[in-house]
Amino acid sequence: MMVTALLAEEVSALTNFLQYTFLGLQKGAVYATIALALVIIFRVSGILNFAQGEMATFSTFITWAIWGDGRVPIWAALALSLVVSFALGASIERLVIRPVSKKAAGNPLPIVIATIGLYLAFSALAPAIWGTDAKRFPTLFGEGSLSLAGASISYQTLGTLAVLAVVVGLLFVLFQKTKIGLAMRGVASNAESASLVGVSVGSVLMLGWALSSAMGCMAGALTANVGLNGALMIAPLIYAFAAATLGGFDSPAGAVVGGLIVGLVAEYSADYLAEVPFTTITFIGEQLRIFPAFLLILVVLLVRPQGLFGKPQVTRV
Amino acid sequence: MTAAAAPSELPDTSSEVPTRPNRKALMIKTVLCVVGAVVLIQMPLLMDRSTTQRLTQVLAIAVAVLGLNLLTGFNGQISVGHSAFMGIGAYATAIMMARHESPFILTMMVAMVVAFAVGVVVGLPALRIRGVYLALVTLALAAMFPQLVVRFSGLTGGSTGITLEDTQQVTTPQPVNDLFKSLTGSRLLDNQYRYYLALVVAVVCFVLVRNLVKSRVGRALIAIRDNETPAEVLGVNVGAYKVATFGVSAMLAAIGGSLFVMNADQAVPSEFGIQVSIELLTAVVVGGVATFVGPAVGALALVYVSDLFPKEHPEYAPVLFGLTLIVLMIISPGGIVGLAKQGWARLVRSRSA
Amino acid sequence: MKSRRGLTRLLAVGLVGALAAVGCANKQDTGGSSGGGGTGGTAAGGGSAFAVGTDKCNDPAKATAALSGNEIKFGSSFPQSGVLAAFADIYKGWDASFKAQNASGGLNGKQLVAITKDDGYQPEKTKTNVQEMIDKDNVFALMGVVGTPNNLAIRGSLNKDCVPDLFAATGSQLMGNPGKYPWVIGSLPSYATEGAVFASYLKQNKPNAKVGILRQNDDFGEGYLDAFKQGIEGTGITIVGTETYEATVTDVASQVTKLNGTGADTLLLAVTTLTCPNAIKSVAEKQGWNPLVYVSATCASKTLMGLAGDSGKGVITGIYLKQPADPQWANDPAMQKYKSTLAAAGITDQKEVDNTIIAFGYTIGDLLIQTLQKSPNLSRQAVMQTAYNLKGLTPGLVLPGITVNTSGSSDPYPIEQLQIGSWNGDFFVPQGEMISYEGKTSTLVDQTKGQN
Amino acid sequence: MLWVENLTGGYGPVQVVQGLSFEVAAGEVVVILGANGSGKTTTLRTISGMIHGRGTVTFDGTSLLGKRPDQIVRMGIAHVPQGRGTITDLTVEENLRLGAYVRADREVEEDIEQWCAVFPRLGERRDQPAGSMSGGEQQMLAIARALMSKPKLLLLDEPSLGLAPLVTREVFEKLESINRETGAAVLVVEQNAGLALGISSRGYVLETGQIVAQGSSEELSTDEAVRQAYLGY
Repeated sequence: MMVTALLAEEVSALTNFLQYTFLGLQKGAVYATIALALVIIFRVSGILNFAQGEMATFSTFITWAIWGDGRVPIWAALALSLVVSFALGASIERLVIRPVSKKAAGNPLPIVIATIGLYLAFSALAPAIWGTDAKRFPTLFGEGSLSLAGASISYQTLGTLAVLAVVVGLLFVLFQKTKIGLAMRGVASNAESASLVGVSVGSVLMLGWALSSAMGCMAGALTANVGLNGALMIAPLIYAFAAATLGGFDSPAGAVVGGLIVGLVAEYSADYLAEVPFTTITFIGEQLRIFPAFLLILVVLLVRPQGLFGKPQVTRV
Repeated sequence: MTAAAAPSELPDTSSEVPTRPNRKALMIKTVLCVVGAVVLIQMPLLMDRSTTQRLTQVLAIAVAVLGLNLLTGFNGQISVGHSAFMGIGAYATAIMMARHESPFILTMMVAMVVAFAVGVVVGLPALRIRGVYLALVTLALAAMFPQLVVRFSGLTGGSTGITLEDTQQVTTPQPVNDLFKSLTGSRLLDNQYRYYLALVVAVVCFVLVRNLVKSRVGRALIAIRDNETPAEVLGVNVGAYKVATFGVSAMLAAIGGSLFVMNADQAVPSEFGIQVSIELLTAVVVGGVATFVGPAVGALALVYVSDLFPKEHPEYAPVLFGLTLIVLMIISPGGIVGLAKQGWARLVRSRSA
Repeated sequence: MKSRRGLTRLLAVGLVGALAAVGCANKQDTGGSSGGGGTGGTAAGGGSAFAVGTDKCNDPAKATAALSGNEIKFGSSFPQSGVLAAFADIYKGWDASFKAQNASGGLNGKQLVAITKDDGYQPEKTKTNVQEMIDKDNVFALMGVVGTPNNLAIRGSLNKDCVPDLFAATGSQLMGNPGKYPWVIGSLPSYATEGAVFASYLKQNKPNAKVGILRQNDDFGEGYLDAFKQGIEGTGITIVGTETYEATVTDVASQVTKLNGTGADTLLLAVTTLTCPNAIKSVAEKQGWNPLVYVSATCASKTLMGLAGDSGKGVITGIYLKQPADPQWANDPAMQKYKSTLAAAGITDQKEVDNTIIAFGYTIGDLLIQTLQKSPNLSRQAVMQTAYNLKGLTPGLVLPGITVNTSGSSDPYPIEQLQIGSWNGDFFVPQGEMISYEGKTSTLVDQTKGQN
Repeated sequence: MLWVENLTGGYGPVQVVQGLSFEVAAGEVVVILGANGSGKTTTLRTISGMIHGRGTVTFDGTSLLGKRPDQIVRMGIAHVPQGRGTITDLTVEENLRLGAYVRADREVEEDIEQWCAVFPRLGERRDQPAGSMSGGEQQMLAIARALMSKPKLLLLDEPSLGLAPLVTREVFEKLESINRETGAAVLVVEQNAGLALGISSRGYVLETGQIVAQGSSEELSTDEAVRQAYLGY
């Protein structure tokens, strides 16, 4: 009798653990996608794009507008929106970042401020155009879930992880197997030398921004089924920054691993640390969900100042 | 006191102009300073109280921006976490004034001490963590501050914040009022008193920071910013300087926070979130990085920017603000002060020619 | 964006106005009958009227002087840019009612004028805006200022300026403290009233409910919790689990997972904005779990409930306004007047007409006009005093049976009656009787909380 | 082939190079001698489009000024920068492959094999990150990478810098044979006059941004001033 009760408790604990793991992985996959976008721009240009999240939100509004409540199939709308976002990212590099970088002559602050300018502009643009009420956005993979050891794993979770895998795969092929990918890595490592073998650094930077923008669009589409409004990416961006920092800002692999770790740690800590350390006192809990993730980062950085996967390097900012 | 202090704050618009000092330039500067001081002092007497309140707000933010400029502009450490230090100052003042009826100046001093200590602790990782990674550690601080406030709602009033009751607010002390009345014949209104209090605090901060930066310490800070290794070779204790700068910078931000609460009679966590950190950084650069007038100009721009855009479509105002920032960075990475310096240099050249 | 933390709270405030209602039956109800809230209406009647004093005013004469000139200016501050700008729609509603009044000759021959400023939901900005409107624009009173901290930021200085802050658009129970802050009055049913109403409903319909609570981690969520706890004292209803979430997050899947583990058969979701549909969807995803779900009245808009899809069917909430989209009211005179008023103000887009935020704005606009008409004269003091001594008004689109009564400190809340409604995919179908806490809300609220 | 006349250039307001004129003919090896700070690097960087210059710089009759570095590479000029500029995060093979970035032909693989044969060390370390190699090996890699673009003119910025004398000698020997076999012209700027003059046909001497002497390599080797300044005897 007691044994069965204990067993049931164990099973339910396992079920809960699995449930939190799935939730953490799903969120982590989104963080990883945005972190990858941040890392790509940072690697090729040393720029921290504060507007990444707001650009992604704007792209998601574009996807939503094309989709038109089912007028166009969502995947077709997304494909079109990815192209638009790609072009948008490229134009931003060309029209905003390049002129500012040229004038800033090595000082990172004006570029930081320019990305903040983009952040402000994009954050207001979508609500101004399409209104501030929350929009319905479909789940890309349909409603429903699979059951695994009592825990449910939704199609959305599986799909999000699959998308992350595909994105990582495509990036791997791009970086390792194509000429332009080689050029991007060359620019990331040594822009001057890359330009001396004939790589157009400007084009590579444009491509980097374009890719990042498209990835933001993808991340937005994975998230927006919770309802689309201008605040869509505010919280995910913070976690993505954390993920990129943890993984190492110059490492795409680090961004992915960092994203998943941050997703899981945030989930577990809110669900477990709330009760564990001090019997009656809730210590971390929901309010400070972000706290353990950042604590982890601080510890990692103190041991490895360049992040888990980053290369030791001279100060860039 | 304000009259004497204000002039020393202004002339720096021109300190780096590569022309030889000449009598005419000096004269223009002096005139500018005197005019500036007179304007600063006369302002609240000429303006209505909403303007006075906004100007007090400018002064509060200017002190916080001054702190961030010391850290980022002069010492090269980017912080996206200064909203938290401002918040520490704000909450120290709000809690002490609301719960213990403490005098404002005392609360500000406590705010300074607490913020300095927290600043030093946050600055410690800077010994090892650099550049973008440090910026993101400070981002964590900014992200967590409002959450901590809500977490400890018993002390902080949670998300509703703390609103000072009439009896707890900063009002004109009777002796000051009497003195003012004997001089001018009219009462010194509370908001005017608050403005002058903020002005005195701000001027003292600006003068102290200016003296600090012009001193041996300041040269060390700048040496560290420009290149750490040679600075170290020259015998500068890089670590100690960096951590101490973090502390002082945090302290200034906290003073700004205290002044903010004095002016607003309220501390709400949402007013000390990441967005504010970003605004402070924006003000540093928009004003002019590593200048002395920059923080004041940046704070002024921040508070008054919304007035610049057409009122018919307020939803587009942030879009225009964003685009303005970008255009400013393309025209003048040195911010408004940089722009003014270019103009000033031209003026001096043409006048003295 | 500065106010992300406050965003959902603000939405909470605004969306209470988005209450959808359908009255298929039960029109016989009046304020008096209730499942446990006591008898309504009595507190408001008789007794000595609440007086608004002017001795603390900087300029008492100004507060008691009757308005001269041929217009009455009202100022309002609310977010007009960014994510929060949805609440500018409240203004559209009351401005339309102003225009209609002006078209019919104004009020005592004076034209009603609205002046608005954008505060981006930053209380500090609200304060500056309000001072500017008082000093420069010379507004007679403030109307429909949005947000709890924003109204808290101005109430102190209003004690000295003695300018009324009428029908503030917040459901915070903190707005009802006229003993200390007589110049501010709220408008929405308070979150505490709602929590108590749900407790009453359970006592009648599910006396042994095991309740799981998900609440936003702020005063909004707390308002529900405290009142609900009071309401279930001494009953068979138990709270089996409480989870919180941060206003910045809309995804509450893990909290719902935990509540699922508590064995709750009833859920009180003190949530708002996008968390509404997400929480509802998360509950529906749990197989073999079909609790009775109550969502905050702030969730009761077609937009938010629509986002929940089929999962939303059967979810209940408290309602107090006739929903414009509901055909039930097509021939209702109040609804027809609403629609013609909007049309006259140039609002003809069906989406806007059906927008319950605009309907709420219209209702408080009407409430303001009726208050002004009841006022013995148009001085600030008289109008404020009238607002705190209202009897039996039925402004705008309030449901049959709801009357607005106030009586100073003992009854500072205009609307304290709610009916439970069940979402059928298009609107909330009323269930049972009007539940009244008329005159009782202040007993549910600890005014010292959050007031330092 | 390369024609430079009255070239002025530098960083910001500082003009490091002040009115240079020189030329390089097809297939020729030309050396520019100069001490630190004389403007050698600036000259090369101006030619390859890294910094802006004024004056006349034409290559096969086309003006180079105002063109971007990548456009100039496509015209047939490869620049091995000072400090070698190997891309340390990429492997040796990837460096070589990137060297062929401007080419669209299908012989890239063969050329990689060829240069790995010419520089056997590179062949041995094909899959290692370039950053893990010694200075001399990196210099070889930088040259091989430059040659992967099949240039008509190779610009070399102080290839001897930081290398042991023996390694330097080897580098110059390779350069000589490359010039002979590929027919690419070479413009090398150096402080190490002995080796440089050994492989070049003509030379210029640069001081504080101006040409102070020029002539055939033999003439320069025997010039008293040059000998004292650059040959040390």
